[in-house]
Amino acid sequence: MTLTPPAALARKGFFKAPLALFRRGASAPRPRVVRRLPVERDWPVAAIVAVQVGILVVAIGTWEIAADTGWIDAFFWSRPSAIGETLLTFFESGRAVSDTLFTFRSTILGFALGTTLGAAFGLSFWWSRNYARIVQPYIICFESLPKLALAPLIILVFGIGLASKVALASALTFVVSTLTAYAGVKAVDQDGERLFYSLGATRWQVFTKLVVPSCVPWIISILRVNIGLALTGAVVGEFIASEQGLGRAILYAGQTYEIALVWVAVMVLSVLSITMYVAVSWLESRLRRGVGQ
Amino acid sequence: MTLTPPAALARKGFFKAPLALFRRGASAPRPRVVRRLPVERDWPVAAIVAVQVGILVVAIGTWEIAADTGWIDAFFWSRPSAIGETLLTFFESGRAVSDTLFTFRSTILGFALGTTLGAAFGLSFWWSRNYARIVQPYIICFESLPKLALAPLIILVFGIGLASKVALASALTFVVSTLTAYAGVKAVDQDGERLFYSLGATRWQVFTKLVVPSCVPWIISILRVNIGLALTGAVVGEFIASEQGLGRAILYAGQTYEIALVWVAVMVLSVLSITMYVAVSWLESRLRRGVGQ
Amino acid sequence: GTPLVVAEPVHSLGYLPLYVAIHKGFFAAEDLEVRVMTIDSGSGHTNAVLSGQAFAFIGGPEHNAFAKAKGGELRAVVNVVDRGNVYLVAAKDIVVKDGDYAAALKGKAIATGFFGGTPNSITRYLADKWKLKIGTDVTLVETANAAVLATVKTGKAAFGVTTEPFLTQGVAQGIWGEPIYNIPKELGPYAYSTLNVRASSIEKEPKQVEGFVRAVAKGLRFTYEHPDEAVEVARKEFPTMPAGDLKATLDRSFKDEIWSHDGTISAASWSTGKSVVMDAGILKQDVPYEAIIDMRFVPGRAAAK
Amino acid sequence: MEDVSVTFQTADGPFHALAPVTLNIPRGRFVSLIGPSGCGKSTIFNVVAGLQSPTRGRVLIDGIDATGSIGQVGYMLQKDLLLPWRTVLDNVILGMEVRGVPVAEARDHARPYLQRYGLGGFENRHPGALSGGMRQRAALLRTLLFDSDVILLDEPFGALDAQTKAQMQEWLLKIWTDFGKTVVFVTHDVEEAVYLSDDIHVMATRPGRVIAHIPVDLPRPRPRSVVTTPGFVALKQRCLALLGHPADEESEAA
Amino acid sequence: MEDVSVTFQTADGPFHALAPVTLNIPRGRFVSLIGPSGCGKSTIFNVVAGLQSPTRGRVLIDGIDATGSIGQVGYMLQKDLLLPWRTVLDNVILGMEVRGVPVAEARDHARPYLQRYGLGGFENRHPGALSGGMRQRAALLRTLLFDSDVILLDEPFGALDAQTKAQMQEWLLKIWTDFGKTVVFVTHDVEEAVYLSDDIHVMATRPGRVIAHIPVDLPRPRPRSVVTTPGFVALKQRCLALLGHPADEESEAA
Ligand SMILES: Nc1ncnc2c1ncn2[C@@H]1O[C@H](COP(=O)(O)OP(=O)(O)OP(=O)(O)O)[C@@H](O)[C@H]1O
Ligand SMILES: Nc1ncnc2c1ncn2[C@@H]1O[C@H](COP(=O)(O)OP(=O)(O)OP(=O)(O)O)[C@@H](O)[C@H]1O
Ligand SMILES: [Mg+2]
Ligand SMILES: [Mg+2]
Repeated sequence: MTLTPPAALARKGFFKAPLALFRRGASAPRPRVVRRLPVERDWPVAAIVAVQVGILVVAIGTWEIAADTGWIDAFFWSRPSAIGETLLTFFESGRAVSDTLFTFRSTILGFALGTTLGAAFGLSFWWSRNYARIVQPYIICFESLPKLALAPLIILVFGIGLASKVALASALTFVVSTLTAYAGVKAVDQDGERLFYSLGATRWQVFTKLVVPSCVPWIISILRVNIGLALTGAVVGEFIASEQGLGRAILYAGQTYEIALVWVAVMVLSVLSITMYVAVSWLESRLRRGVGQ
Repeated sequence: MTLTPPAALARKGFFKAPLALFRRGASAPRPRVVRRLPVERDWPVAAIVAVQVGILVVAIGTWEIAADTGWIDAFFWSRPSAIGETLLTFFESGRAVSDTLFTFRSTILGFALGTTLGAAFGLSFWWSRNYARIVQPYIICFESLPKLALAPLIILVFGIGLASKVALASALTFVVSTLTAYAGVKAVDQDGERLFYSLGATRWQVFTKLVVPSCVPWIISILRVNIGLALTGAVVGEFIASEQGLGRAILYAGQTYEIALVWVAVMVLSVLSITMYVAVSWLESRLRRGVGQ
Repeated sequence: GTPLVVAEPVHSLGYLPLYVAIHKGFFAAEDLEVRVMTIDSGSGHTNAVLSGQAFAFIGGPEHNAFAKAKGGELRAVVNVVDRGNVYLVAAKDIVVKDGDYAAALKGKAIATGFFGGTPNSITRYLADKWKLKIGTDVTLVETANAAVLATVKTGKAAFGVTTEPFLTQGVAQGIWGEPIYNIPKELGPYAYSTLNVRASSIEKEPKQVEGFVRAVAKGLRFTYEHPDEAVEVARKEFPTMPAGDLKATLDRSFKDEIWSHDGTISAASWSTGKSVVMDAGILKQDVPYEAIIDMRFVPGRAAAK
Repeated sequence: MEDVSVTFQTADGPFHALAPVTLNIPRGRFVSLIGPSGCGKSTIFNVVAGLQSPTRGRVLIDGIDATGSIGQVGYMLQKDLLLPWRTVLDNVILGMEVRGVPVAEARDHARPYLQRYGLGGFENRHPGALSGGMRQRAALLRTLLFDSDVILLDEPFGALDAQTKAQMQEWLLKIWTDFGKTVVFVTHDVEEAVYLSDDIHVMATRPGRVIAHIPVDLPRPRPRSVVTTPGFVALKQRCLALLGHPADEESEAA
Repeated sequence: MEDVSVTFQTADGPFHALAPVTLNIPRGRFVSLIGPSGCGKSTIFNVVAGLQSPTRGRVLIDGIDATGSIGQVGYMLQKDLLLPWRTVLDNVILGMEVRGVPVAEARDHARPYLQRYGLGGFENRHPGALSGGMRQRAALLRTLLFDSDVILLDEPFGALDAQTKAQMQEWLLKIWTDFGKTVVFVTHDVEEAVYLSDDIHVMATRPGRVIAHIPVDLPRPRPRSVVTTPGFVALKQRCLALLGHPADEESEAA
């Protein structure tokens, strides 16, 4: 087939058929349905909160009633009223505060340590591609390994005190921070580096003035994930060996059938984690504003 | 001060001072150092692998020698030779294969289940902003909660068989998948939606033809993370209750102080996790190519 | 029929007669298939039985008492370990003069298991017996059983209350010497590890329970009669345990006669166990023997009646 | 053929993005909208396409009220918005697919157009493999094959380099001649507007409004060299003057 | 003042991105490079800035061999590359900071320039708050305050809309007049090249090479209206012809 300019083809009537098809498409076989743009109106905050509270109330109510009627075995599951009483006792006995503080302390220390060291390690990969390539498989190995499997060894090394909990919390946060910071390093704008080098910058200048600041948003983005991981590490550390802490409370409660206490400890843990989550979110938004992003 | 066009100012000699400063800057006070662009040559793959193996060999050698000389307490740390023997026994006794397969099975099931359900849940948020806002705090709560704290309850619900391990593995992967898919949903190009609506599309069409495909890369990106989480879940599930599996081997070894066996189980676990990691990475690159990205 | 699951809190040489009964086909002879599952989360093994997922668990009958307090009905049907299978050890340099344990322990720290576990309760029981007030006179370092070794080794505690195989390992490593207080010997019969089933199992499936108990009793007898073959079974169950540790542990167990000979739980046995947990404050109210122990299937008894 | 009459104020606070604006666009014409950034050109398009509801006023298409209804006109946004996971062919048939035409039929229908309009051989490639010009062509074909009588183009060539842009202009004119649709075109490039259009509407900002209607009476087809003819230059100068463009005076910085 | 002589082939396989190219750029001139995409304009800049080592050939600045040495010339890449975490002021002093000037001193030095070149009041804002034109101005100031005698500008106004572009051109000319530096300018817009330059070098592709040197002898200062004078139009046409631009003939699609 020889190439004919399409305009010429059209003039020759060659396009009649497809054009006709166009017309047809517009009319009979698929009538055009007139639709309006789907628009969802945002509910006011009060309505949202009301629904959320409502869901909670209904869930708790159902649980209590189900426990009353025996549909749920309160022996295994406990019941809201019993949990409420236990919660009171837990706070009155003064354990609540000391346990929470203990868990909070290991969490925060592990969080800070793991995030800082991990981020620094991840940033160090910028300095040499070969170094990064050599170290990478070891990191992947450590990442994909369930760190909790190392728990028995951690006690050996770090003892049964605060250090072991902090170590577990750090171990969990370290790798994630490393990988994220490394992803940040890989995403550093090549043209930015070129700009710096065109100005005659040294590698150290490029690192401090370009690489570190551009990785800050990446490191910030990991804070929220790390808070959960650090908490897990601290709690598991307490499972293994501890004199106090919420993890120990859960372990103890499990051993003596105090299911209500398990729930209470889990609840306090949730409140703790949400508090930290909110704090980190706030920090995050502050930091992000700080770098003008 | 009245505004004078700068060009006029320059002509009036107003700029003499700063221009003089420019000149000075170029000469005396900060002599311009002539630098070359720092360039790193990539090593050949063989060299990289050689260094990696070298590091391993040196580390193992040092360990063995340190254990011999008593610098490291072999009782707490075991030693490479003892670990080697235990590895052999572990494989000869036939436990190795069945344990690995058992752990592998719960991991894969939990991985598939958690990722699929989580992604579907995350995608569902596209349908209604209000629904997303209502559900969000619950998800955050569940995310930041150490799922392991729920271990005592998990047996009650899912029993002591495969289901409890799969449930833990799914629980760990579910939230991450949900949040990632939701992040994908939020990143869906608004203009893409406008394009679809300008064509008169229904919401279902926008969902299947735009939202789901554009979230696929997000969901793929989570696979690698999830494999580690699913493995953690399965292992912890075996910590809680199990007849076999690598987690049980670690638990047993920790309970009876067979440090060499801890190392062996951790090693087998690493190999398993790296194998899955590589498989998922391969799958990821295939999928990415599939969507042309 | 379907396999019977026996939940164990830890895979331990202490349960050797149970493994012997499995390996020697005593359950098979009763037409039962028994599988052992490790369940290590607090009351997990008890819950597994209560919720019907496991047929029996091996552990102290005090768990039946705890469950009873919350409305769960469990019965100990056969005894396995009839001695308080824990030992008080001391760091190498410590000597106890004239059996005056109170003086030796005063002002020191004792490493023991978690609160709620039996080693912990026995420690509290002993402290009480020796009139030592916990917190003021002695400090308890409560930790995972395996970590007692590390705690004593690192000098964080001068004494330890520990179980096998840690005792043997600690001796071999020179972390501590031979036990300074042999609890199995000193406390005498102690319902330490019994096999416990749901009360409803006894009512609904008495034949099954009977066969199960008979097989366990056979395992107990076989263990004492053929120690060499029992050791062989142990080796199969614990393939990675260093042979020396395994032998030393079993030697001590045979020497201290920790296992019940016929499976009977005596009244004295339970009263020791009960006073330990009540002293520790874990069991809040007295539970009579009959409420949690049912010996009707133990062969010797049945014959006697 | 078409009578778009729009009068509205957007609802974002008391901000009047568009003062009442009335535009009348006859069937089959090539009409350009030019104006400074933020004068509401894209807003007009959104209203016509039904993606934004006007605070007041109506949109009439073929004399029928089409205010707020979607799927009535072809709208090509400034970005090409090709879906990266679809092949070029499947991108082009998107409009038909959404309307419910079976995929196989839509593909058969679209294939000859790809062939004829310079995308032959790329049907089964993904958009990532296309150059900027080819991407714009695919996006334009998608808009055309949606088969509406009116096509709105929002700065389709803004991101192209000068040479590609010239090629695309020729191509657009050819398509327009072939299909005979009504085209409304937004651009920042005055030369482009004059070269392509039958009519130019000049807009001003704060509030957005149409300040002039300039018919372009240059004969078609127009050779490239038309840009240097006095008639063309005069039209261009007039548009630039209306836009308040610095024409001769030394402009002040900032 | 400056004598750049470049002869090289890039090392990417047997691909000759640049055939031996020799350019001689006299001190203080405003020189433009134009040419089709991929002809090696950016590559030349990279070589001159020391970011890419030539396979063969040398770069001479002020007669001294500067091949492969960085920090000798001011180089403004096509993207503005303002660091989003720095204020506008701190972005502008980057070059001085890298050279070791104390930050406080550099800031004091830079502040009056920001004031004078239309960024007054934005010193402590972050680049995100600037319009495209202001960002380009900040990037250009950064390059100027780096205080090198030679400035390379790679399509600095490519991404701006037509009106802003015209403003920026005036501004660049003023800066150039004030500072008296040597400027090498890359653009795709022929009109821009002719309007701004003293000399135009036209390049061709495969392999990249200079095919013509066109001196622009229009008197300065040039009013905007110069674009319609016959002299200007003739130069523009000549450049377009050299670029193989479709001038009059109907260009074929695809
Ligand atoms: N959703 C919105 N909320 C608030 N203001 C808006 C919104 N959409 C548009 N505007 C404002 O309306 C005005 C007109 O916007 P529009 O996008 O129509 O301008 P435009 O002429 O297309 O500009 P450009 O040439 O830059 O594309 C702008 O000032 C813009 O800031
Ligand atoms: N690092 C590289 N590896 C391989 N090829 C390259 C590399 N850098 C540039 N090229 C090739 O060299 C040629 C010249 O590229 P260059 O960026 O200099 O072109 P240009 O004239 O600046 O184009 P444009 O106008 O699009 O910016 C191109 O064909 C490009 O593909
Ligand atoms: Mg617009
Ligand atoms: Mg370039």
